[in-house]
Amino acid sequence: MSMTSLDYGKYAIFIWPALAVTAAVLAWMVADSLLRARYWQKKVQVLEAARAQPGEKPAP
Amino acid sequence: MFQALANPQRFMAFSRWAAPVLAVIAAGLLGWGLWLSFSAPEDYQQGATVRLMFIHVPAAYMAMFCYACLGAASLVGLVFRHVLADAAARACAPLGAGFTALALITGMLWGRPMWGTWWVWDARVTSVLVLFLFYIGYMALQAAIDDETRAARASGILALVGLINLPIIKFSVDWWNTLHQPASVFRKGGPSLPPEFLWPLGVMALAYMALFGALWLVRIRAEVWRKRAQSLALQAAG
Amino acid sequence: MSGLWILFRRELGQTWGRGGGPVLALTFFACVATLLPLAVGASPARLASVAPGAAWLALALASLLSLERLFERDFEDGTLDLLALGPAPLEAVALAKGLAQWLANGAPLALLAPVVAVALGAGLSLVPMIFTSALIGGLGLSFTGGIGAALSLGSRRGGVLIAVIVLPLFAPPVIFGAGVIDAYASGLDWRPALSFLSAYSLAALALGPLAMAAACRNALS
Amino acid sequence: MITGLHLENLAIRRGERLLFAGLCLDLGAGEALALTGANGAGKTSLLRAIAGLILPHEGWVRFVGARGDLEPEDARSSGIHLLGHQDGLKSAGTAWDELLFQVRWTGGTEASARAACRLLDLERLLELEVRKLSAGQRRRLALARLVASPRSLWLLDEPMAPLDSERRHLFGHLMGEHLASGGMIIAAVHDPLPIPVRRLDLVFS
Repeated sequence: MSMTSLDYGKYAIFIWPALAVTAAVLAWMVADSLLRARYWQKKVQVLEAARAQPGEKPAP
Repeated sequence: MFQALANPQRFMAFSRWAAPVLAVIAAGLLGWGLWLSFSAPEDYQQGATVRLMFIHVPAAYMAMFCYACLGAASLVGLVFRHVLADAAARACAPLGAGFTALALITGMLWGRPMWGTWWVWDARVTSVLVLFLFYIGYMALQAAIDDETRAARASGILALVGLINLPIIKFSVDWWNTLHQPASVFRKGGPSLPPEFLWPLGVMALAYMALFGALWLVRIRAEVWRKRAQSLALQAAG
Repeated sequence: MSGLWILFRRELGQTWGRGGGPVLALTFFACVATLLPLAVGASPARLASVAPGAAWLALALASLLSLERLFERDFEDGTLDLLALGPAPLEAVALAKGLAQWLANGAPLALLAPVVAVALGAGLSLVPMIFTSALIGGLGLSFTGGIGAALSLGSRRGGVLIAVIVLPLFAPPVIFGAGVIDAYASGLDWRPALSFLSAYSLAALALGPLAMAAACRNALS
Repeated sequence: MITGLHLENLAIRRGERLLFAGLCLDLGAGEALALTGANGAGKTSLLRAIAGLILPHEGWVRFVGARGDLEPEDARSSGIHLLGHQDGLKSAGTAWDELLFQVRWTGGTEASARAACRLLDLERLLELEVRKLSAGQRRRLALARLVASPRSLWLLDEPMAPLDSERRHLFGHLMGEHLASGGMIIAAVHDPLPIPVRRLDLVFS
């Protein structure tokens, strides 16, 4: 496979934005999913820690 | 298989290793796919824009694949009343909407050089647009109902209604398309694709599927934690 | 069967009687048709070409209006509990409500549709076909819309939510409904389009009540 | 015609909370049961679960007729009256129209509706619109439905609340008659009922 030529002539203004948009949307999906998972995981850890040793709050 | 994954603990243990594995596979396939699509020879008629096909067609395919997963998860959630299936459906919709939006945008960017306009009311593009509106409707219904179990069942019913209606909509839009645009303006990218194009297309589609699989598992894990956090907060409130 | 007949007559009364009947929906329909020439200019040639389609679009939007009251009122004042414990299952209740919605709301709209289309420049010869397609399509619109109404029970924003859920589902009836008139106007064979339209409406008639009843049971639980 | 109700190991969950579990109960013809317990303890949910509106988390609701077990669907469509906080009367309709529909829908006739109105002293109110009625009058209109349509199991959610003492006595008498004729009553109440009842206290789990 010869090394591909990366200049697309007059179509370049469509291919690069398409790649950029694809990268952006996929990146957003990955980031949103990971952040959401980490956020709720931390929340559970905090709540379970609070439940383990009640501290000032009366145990239920 | 459903019974095994039904209870959250076993699912969390399974997805803890499955999600990263799928992510690695997705990354590998994505790299390979991109390399393939950029080393494929230029199409004699569409020129370099055929590169766009390699990222548009997999996205459009994923839009429908995600909806099939959404429908399946909703069916399991409604019939077997699995909480995990409801979480799976809830987690799947945003990803499906993301792929559909991606398909529409790359479709426009592909359409501009080929058809001369950003937006053409072509049968497939219109069907993908209706599918996108349907995703929004699904998520809007889910967000509008406060009680989570009721929201899951209501949106599950809507997903099944959609599962029945989307093929009908696809058919009606195709029928409508033949009515208004008898001569097809562009060469249909049908199965007559030369093999050197099928490879990048297939690899990219597999890459998107692996990525979707990984992200779906991650979002379901987030849902399980969210529900766990809610019940912990409820117990703490006493 | 008598229980169902009692319910059907009551639903007709509810939809037709107190709420001013279909006058509101008809007025909305006329307003949309009036705004069209104001928006696109009054040149007969341009209007005539879109007249049947515009009439059908306005019909679909008008049929959305009274959907919110179809289940919401009974859900809020406890009637749905009573209906669930009656001689007929909720599926039959949904069927009665859908038919009442079609007759009390769809039929008057179907009567006005040809008037609107002609006012917008459609040929007089199209009137019977416009009425037929609007009537048959109205059946599908009522039952598919009923599914949206039942699904949005207990949600915060009823009206707009129903529209967002239901409008994508209105694509086939709008396509086939306008397609029938288009084919009839241009002398093509209009039978396929009409049969597709009828198929969609009958499917909605058959499957709609199942989804509506499931949604009602979900909202009641 | 329901002659017996059996709850077996019934558990009901509302969203995240498990209201109660392992509830077993047998109710025979002529028996009444008073449900007591704090608000939110699940009294209304239990009534709605028996009526089939809520799916129990675990356990069974079984109905028994003269000839053995009844299909829950059949039992509920012809044997249960559920009187909740909302009475299902359209405020724009006249009292008689609303009552007539409810009576006919639940198996009664115009004659039985007229008789019920006489019994509950409602004749003067029949032509009024429902929104003009007081809470007590609306509740009597709903009670007229119970009397007019012969159904054996009454599920009542705080039936006495809006009634004044004289009407409570009358309703107590009606409940007595219903039990005497082989009917059954389950009522969620805060203050005691004027009829002999067994008590079931739903403890806040």
